[in-house]
Amino acid sequence: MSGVVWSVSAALFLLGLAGVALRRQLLAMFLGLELMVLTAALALGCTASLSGRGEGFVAALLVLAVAAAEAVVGLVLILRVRSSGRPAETQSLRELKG
Amino acid sequence: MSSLPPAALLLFLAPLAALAAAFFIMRPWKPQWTHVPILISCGVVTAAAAYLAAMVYTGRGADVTLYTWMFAGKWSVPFGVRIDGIGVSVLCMVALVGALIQLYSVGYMKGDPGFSRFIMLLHLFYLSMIGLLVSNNYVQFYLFWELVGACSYFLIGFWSHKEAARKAAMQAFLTLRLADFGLMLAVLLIIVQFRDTHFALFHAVRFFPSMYHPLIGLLILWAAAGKSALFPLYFWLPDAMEGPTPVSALMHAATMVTAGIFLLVRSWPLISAVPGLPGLIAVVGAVTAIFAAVLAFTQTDLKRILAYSTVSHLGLMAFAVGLGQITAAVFHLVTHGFFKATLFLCAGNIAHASGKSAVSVSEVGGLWRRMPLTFAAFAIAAFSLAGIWPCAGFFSKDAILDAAFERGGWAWAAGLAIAAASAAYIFRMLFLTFFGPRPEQSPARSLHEAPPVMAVPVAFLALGALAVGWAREDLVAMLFCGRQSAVAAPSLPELAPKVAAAGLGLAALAAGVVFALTMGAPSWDWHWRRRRPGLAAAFAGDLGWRRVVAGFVARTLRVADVVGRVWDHETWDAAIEKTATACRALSRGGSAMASGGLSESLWWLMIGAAALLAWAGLR
Amino acid sequence: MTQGALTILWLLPALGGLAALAGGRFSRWIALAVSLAALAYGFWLLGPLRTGVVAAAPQAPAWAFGIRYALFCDGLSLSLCWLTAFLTAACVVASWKKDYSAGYWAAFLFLEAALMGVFLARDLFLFFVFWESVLIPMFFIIGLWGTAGRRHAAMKFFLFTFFGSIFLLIGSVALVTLQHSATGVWTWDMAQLKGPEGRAGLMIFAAMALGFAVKVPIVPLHTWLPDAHTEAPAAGSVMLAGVLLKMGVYGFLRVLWPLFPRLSWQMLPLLGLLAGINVIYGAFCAMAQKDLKRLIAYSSVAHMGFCLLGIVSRKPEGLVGGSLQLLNHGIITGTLFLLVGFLYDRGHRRGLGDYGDLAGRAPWLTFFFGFTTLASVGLPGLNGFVGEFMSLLGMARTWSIMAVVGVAGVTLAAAYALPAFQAVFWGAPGPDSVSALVYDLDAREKGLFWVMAALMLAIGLYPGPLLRLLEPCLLGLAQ
Amino acid sequence: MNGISSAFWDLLRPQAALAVGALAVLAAGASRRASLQVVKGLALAAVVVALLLLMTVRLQVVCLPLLRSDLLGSGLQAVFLSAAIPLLCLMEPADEVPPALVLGSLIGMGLIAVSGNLLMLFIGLELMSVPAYLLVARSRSPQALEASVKYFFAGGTASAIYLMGMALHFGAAGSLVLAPAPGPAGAAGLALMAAAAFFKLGAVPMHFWLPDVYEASDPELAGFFSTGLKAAAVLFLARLAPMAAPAGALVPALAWFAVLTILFGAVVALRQQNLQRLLAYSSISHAGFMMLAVAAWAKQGLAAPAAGALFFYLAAYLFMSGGAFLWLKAAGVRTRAELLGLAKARPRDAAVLAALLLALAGIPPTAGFAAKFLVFWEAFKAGLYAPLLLAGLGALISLGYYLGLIRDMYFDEAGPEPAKAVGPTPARWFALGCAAASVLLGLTPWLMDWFRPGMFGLRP
Repeated sequence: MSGVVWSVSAALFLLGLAGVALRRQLLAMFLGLELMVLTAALALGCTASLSGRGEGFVAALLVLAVAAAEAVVGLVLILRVRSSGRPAETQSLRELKG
Repeated sequence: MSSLPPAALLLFLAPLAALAAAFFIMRPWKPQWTHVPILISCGVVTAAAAYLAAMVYTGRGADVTLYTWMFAGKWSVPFGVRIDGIGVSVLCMVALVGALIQLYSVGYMKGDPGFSRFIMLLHLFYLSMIGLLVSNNYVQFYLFWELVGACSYFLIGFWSHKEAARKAAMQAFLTLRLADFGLMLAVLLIIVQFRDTHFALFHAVRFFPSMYHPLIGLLILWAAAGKSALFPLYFWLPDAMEGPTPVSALMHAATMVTAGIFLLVRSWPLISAVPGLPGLIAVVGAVTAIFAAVLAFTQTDLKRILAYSTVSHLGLMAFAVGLGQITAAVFHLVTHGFFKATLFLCAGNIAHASGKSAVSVSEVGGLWRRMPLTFAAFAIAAFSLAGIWPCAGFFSKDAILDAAFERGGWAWAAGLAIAAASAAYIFRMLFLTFFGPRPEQSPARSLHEAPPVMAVPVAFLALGALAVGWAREDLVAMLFCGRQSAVAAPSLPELAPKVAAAGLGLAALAAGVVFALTMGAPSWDWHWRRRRPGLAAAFAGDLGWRRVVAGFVARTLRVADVVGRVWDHETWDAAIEKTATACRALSRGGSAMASGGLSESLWWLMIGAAALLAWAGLR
Repeated sequence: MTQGALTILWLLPALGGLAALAGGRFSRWIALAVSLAALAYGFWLLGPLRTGVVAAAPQAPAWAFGIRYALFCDGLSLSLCWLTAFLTAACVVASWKKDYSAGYWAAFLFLEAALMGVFLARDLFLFFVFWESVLIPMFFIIGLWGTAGRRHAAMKFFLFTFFGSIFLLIGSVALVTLQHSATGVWTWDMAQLKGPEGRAGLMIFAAMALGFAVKVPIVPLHTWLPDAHTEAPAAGSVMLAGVLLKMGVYGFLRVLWPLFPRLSWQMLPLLGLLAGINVIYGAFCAMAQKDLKRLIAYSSVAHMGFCLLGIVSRKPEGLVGGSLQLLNHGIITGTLFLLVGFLYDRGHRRGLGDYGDLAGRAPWLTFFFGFTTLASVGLPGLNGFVGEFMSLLGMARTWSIMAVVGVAGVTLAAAYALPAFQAVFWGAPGPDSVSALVYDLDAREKGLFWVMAALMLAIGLYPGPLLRLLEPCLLGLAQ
Repeated sequence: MNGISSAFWDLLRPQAALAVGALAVLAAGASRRASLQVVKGLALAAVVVALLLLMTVRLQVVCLPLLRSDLLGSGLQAVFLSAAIPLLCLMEPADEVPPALVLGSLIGMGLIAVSGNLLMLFIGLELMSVPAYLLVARSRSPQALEASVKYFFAGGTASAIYLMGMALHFGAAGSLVLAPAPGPAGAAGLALMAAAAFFKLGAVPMHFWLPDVYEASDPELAGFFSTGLKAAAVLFLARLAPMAAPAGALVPALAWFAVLTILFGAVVALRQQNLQRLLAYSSISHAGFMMLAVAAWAKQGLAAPAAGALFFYLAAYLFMSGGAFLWLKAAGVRTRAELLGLAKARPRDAAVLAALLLALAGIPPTAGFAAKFLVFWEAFKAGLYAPLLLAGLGALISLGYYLGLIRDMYFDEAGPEPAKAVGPTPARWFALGCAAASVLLGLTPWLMDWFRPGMFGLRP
């Protein structure tokens, strides 16, 4: 598992993490989220190809499928927030606290 | 030990039966007749005491255990009866004087609303005093010792609506408790040391020296000092005069206060085994006697004069014990019981007649015409107290003076000083009360002779004060015979004429001087008080000793306040409650962290993941 | 005495409690019947106890946990069960006239059941479960029917005792686990458990002692007591002072002494010192109180100090005296709290300055209060003295300095008890005094106190039967 | 082939039943003819059948590297299946979707229970969480949407972190089987995966989503989350435990995070006014105790009694916490102020809540105490002395609000706005049942002697 794969996937993962943590719009955060998941899938795939163990590919594929399902739900929620008249930003989701 | 004489049982059963009858039958049914069962019981007890005295006189004592009171493992404490020389001689005096005073109190307390309560309390005291005299071991002795203290609390504070009576009762009980601290600790140490507290075993105590010995001796002295009002702890007795006069007569003159001396006599084998302790007792006795006599000389209230006189005579008895003359001490205890009771009852007659509970010197004067019988009784008792020949006091005081003479040196001087001082204050009281009213005095119109039910007991007691002295040899015989007499002490010395003459001379001299002073031109008593008010105030405050006591009490209460309020409530308890408020503050902080923001929760999630990563990295 | 016979002793009040809950108007009658039945059954158990069939052996060893439902009973447990049953019956009679809901009577019966459980439990886990479940009924008694500050007092009482029992739980768990690692057998049976030696043993002893100390209470951990006593209803204070404090000392006697024989003897200086502090500290605090119930609460701290002195001394006199003092203190302080309760029912005030000169208005109340105060002060001839004297004797034979402190405590007892009696019954009524409201005791109340007074006098003058009951089971613990 | 298929079928019978149930529910809903009651009945039937089938699952069966089952897995499966029963009975869904979502979530939890490798674990995790996001969104409270968005983003991030951990693990170990991975990469992977597990459990610093979700969702749903979801999360963490090297850092970390969770949850719950939020923080505190139990279990090399303690804790918690939320639904009470003086107005309801609160507080003779006692015992046996003491302190602090609620109900007079609305009667029966169970289960320490593994047909 060469260092190149790890440095790339780590960088991408941190990029996605930053996207989720720092952005205010929900959609931007969602993109960050998807980036993180796909980076993991990428890492799995590359590792599998390098080590020749087929399991990694199976895992990557399944991860993609599950991520897709998750994405659907995420988008639905963001749309519901928009349709309820609030801007799709973290600031509008402040009522529950304490 | 011979089997238990039935009379000894009667000593307990009669009063108990009378008290039960009075409390459960007479009080609800006919409160004004409660004294009937009580007086019957007094008669029975006096007869039983006489029978036991005769028995001991013929040489048959008894020391029997009724039942085992407390036990655990190998240790046990019996509840028993011990009839021996010392016990019985004092028992006779107490029984007789007690009976007469209770008869007197029926008349004295006739109109009082708490009449039945008073009679019952007095009889409960009577029972516990008798129990004290015939108990056969220290723990049982301690039981009656405390019971007597409790009765004195309720009797001094009988007129509980009077502020002074309440304070006096509290002071008396707490002082006695302070003294009982000594006795309880002494009893504990005796058990630790000797495993058994029977009086019978103590005459052999000299052969088992132990480190606790001096401590036990000192503690017993401390206890006796409290109960018999010796120097450090005497101040409660003059204040105890707030109680009704029969109480003062019975408890604070004849019986209760002598319990301390009785304890010293009972523990004499133990005390004599401690080098230097008898000397200390003699010194304490002498100091108390002289100090109290001087104070008695300066008092204005009749009963307080007699109270200080009692303190003085108790000091005298302790002085006798200190000198090793046990028999003289017991003999004086018996005679003192008679003449002091008479003096008190005469004072009671005066107070009863004048309708007031406390009579000051300026409210009497020239009473010999209006109250002849009281005057006669008072005179006999006064002569007896001063130690004038025909009366009983002469013989017992003379015995003590002989012992003091033999010891010589400071003891002899102290003995003479006490003899002179006691004659002085009693004659002052006699002249001021009964002889021509002084200009400053204004006797009440209503003063007249006491009714027969009060006059008869006074007369009997006066007779006793006169005759008891002559029974000197029989009393000595009784003290020594009776196989149980554990007293290994010298017998009564013969009447040395020289010593008797010195004593009598001093008494007569004092009488003359006092007569001159009181009956002289400027009636001396009021004269010096006007000229030197500061000195008068000093004497009233027992030369500063009362301030010392008040200081001690105040300091104790301050410590209690610091411990109880400042530390326990405001510091320690507050600190514990503050942990709760700290939790609530933390809780406010914690819930503030949940600011509701979505990004913040994600940051915390990443921080958590980072922490776990770091932790994994550590390994 | 089979397990079944003992189970009835605690199950009867428990079921009675359930019946009382459903009883509605008749719940006070159910409470009276059940408490008297429990008392009678307790006395009946004396027979089997005498015939020696004391401890039924538990069944076969357990699979993996060692927790068994095992009860046992000896003189000490039976006497404490008597005390519980007697005081519960007294509480029921004392609060008869008051219109309490069914829950009140049920709570007392549940409390009695839990207390009986504590005194009968042979299995350490069962002991702990009963130990903690005592808190629930007491919490409701203080909280629901207490006086003004009841909410705070109930919470403080529960949290304080729970804090102690966390250490007790961890100590027990540690004890059993180390026993398993030593002998390979899982058992929670107090008879078979043995405390380990060395540092681990010391830590377990300290933890469990802390759990018991909160209940005794030993001074630094006592601040829950005055609040709980002041705010609890009269009958609640009776049970609180009368029996709950005894659980702590019973814990020392039943768990710590047998399980750590050598270690508890080495801990004598510390425990003796704490007991001495308890006596003096309690006395001085009582002197500073202005509220009658707080004063009696602090006097309980002092009295429990005497029990501890006796028990810590490990001498036959001390052990038997300390155990007897548990019963005596239960009776005396129970009576005092009942009297204060009746006073509070009439005058609705507890301050020392709020009354005065009651002697004229309520002679019987004065008589009984004076009588009980003398017993509490330790007047010989009444039961307070017997326990105190034997405890002090035990300590005198072990560590005489502490005996001196104890006797000083006896002296101080008069210094706080009598001024209180005098302020309430003899003192001159102050400006806002409520003495006018006070009327004398009625027949029921007088009857109750005659029983108490007779008991005090009887134990004071003839403690023989009780001593014979307590002695055999305690001599084993003597050093 | 039939060997694999029979083992495969053997293990997944309950999940199959749920799947069939879910399809039936969707079909019934689509056909517009069946009423909502029928839909709920179908879902309930599916769950009950799944429970019955669970009994027949043979333990210790391994099917490929994917699936295997053990006693703990089956036990917790029973817990979250029975947690769904009250939810399905009491929920008032607008249409057939929520019951289907619940069944879907249950299938996910089932997969976690039987998963043998990391991938299957991930699939179960997602299958459990995604329906949960939607269930929260469908709740009636105005902030439901906000809560579900927060839940989604937090859950998504956690899943992403889990995937990264899985990738690291795969890189280090070369396989996805639940076995320790050598080297720092493996440890890092495990750490990330544990972070995801902590998130699902609601351990402190990753807990901020939990109170919002529990407050916003309907009481019965919050009840299901606190019992069902938490049981699955514990199982998820338990599956990761064997991967921790015995001397590894995961167990001490788990213990100290557990203590932090217990104390933080207990302290913050003291001042909560909304009852569901209070119970949320209380469930965080209880999650801490479960983490302590898992740590003790892992430290003792996966010993059976420790697993028993963990299972019992969750079983007791099912009745206590589930009962508490169901009581909120039954009594129609939302804030602490409404509880004031409730005992006088509705003594029976107050008594039920009092029993549940005493159980939650862990006061004998309730099941809560037996659960806490077993966890304390196992923690001591595992040598986690300091965490044990702090856990005890946490229990003491938690008394503050459990007894505080009882005090409000019993010792105070009715507040300005007393609770008037009363929920549906089945909810009251469920709450009563849970209260009775949480008290009677307190007897288990004495019954444990009879409990042999082979007793309920669960062949070891």
